[in-house]
Amino acid sequence: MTVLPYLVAGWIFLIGVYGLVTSRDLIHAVGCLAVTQSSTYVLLLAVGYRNGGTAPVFADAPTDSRVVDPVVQALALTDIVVGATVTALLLALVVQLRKRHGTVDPDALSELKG
Amino acid sequence: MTDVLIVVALLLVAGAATAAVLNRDPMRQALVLSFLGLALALLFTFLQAPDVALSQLAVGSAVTPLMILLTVRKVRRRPGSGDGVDKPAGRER
Amino acid sequence: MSPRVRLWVFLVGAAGFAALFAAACLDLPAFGTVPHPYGVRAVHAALSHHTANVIASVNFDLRAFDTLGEESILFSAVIGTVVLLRQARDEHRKDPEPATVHPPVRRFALLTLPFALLVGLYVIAHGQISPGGGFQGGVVAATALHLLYIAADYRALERVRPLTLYEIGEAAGEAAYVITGLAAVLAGSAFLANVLPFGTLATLSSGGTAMVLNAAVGLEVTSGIVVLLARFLDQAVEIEEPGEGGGSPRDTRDSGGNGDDERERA
Amino acid sequence: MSTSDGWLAAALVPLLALVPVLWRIAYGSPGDRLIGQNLTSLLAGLVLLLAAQGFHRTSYNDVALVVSVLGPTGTLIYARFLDVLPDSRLVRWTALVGVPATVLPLCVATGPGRAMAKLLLIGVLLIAGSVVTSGRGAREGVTA
Repeated sequence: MTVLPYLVAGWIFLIGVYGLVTSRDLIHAVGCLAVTQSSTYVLLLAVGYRNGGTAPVFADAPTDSRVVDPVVQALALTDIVVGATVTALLLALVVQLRKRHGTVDPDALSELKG
Repeated sequence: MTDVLIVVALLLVAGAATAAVLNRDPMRQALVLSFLGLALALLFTFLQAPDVALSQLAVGSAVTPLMILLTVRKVRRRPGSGDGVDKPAGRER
Repeated sequence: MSPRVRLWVFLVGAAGFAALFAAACLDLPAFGTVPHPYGVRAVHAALSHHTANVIASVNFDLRAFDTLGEESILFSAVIGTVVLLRQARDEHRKDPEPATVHPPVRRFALLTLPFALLVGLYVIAHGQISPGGGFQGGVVAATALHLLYIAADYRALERVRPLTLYEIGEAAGEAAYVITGLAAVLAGSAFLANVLPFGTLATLSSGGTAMVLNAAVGLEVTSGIVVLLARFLDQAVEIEEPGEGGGSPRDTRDSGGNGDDERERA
Repeated sequence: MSTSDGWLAAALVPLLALVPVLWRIAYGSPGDRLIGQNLTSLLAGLVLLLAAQGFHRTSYNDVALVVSVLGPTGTLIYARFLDVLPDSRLVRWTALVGVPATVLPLCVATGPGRAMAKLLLIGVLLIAGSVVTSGRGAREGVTA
């Protein structure tokens, strides 16, 4: 339990990169990138967790309760939404590539370049 | 008890991530990604981060898969062209 | 690089990463044991500004300048997508065929739509009190709007979704954020400093400028995601490339589900 | 803050039920995958409700509220794209039995008030969403 969350984050990162490397379809590759991204959220939140801590939201908790780290949560929170728009940008690029070159296979695309 | 929940959620997330990568057809991948989004949201709730869970829920389980589905539909509309589609339709049963 | 070589390069890199990462993990403090000095200070700072949700306080008060950067990434990513997905000169629009929707589904969607929008607004508005805020609520509200796509169909969605308005909304959100920051300068403080009265902890009007910035982000994210989804829907449903034959897009679909579907109907 | 292990142990049940659902989503037919998606949001909603009670934080219920709204929306949108919306007795019965079995004890534990109203609302939304998206005959409407 003491290192499992960190190792799971590492595994998600590796499997995501594996998908990116072996992908034959750019849309699939963008999906793999989304998976890779999620590994950072798991790692950040795992680092910020404290045993017996609760969320640093004091609307329904006393202000002296033991809380988990809010800074890493704020980092992960904004990145998730911003990451989604970046995913959209990548998918838009895929649509354009498909229009110009008629394929979404990265290997076929690099052959086109020569 | 919280630890047990966290461990189960971690394993669920790891499994979902693996399945999302190994499903090579983006149409199928989109649904696995949506599952991954929900699993991550559960994990984040157990890690006492409901804010992040909300964010992940909205983005991971709805917006990203939806955009992938729309891109797939756009890209595959032209009939008879070679896409990077490597799973024939009949393989699923 | 051939796929084989690439895979080998990956395997070597992955093995190296795995070894170093595992070594680093074993050296990290055990999961959930160490208090974080910055986290403790952030909690104190948030409480001194009467913001119950410390995460919102970190985002919109302590690190407001950082969030401006994040927001700008979001803004430019949306603009980039809009530019990439605009209708080119050689493409033409065609009306999608109206779909018939099963009455229970339509009734459910029409009943849920206002409620889902309300949930989105609630999540935005309660950002500084309970879990939520502009980033999350914005996405919920934008997704809720697309319930209409199921409830009626795409043309109904287009009618109630004046896209220009959302494009303006997105820019207005970004502008409001910067203006709030500049207003603090005019008030004699630093850029994006929290100059408004802090209010009472855990009420709707607490948190000072955090509340205003939260609303600005909510506006921008809602509009941004609506614009994004609209562009993708346009491309997928309406815009045709010159090489594409006529007919409904559903006929030329080549999805993984097609074969099975035919069999199920047979 | 202290936690109630009983509620958290109860949350483990729907959480573990998600494991076979993942299998179905990853390797099932299109119809199976949609049923899986539907079940996922339903079970996740139940886990979140039970966990919120277990952690003694009513504000966590907001996450469950968003699941109950976005879950059926997601299912219906996917149904539109995959052109299947299968009739599923499994989803219907999980909703009709599982949701009351979760929400009613939670209501008893919370006592009357705003929190209870919210719980009931989430329960109603979860049931309505699941019944509509798994209903008999819904399929024809979507594929037309």
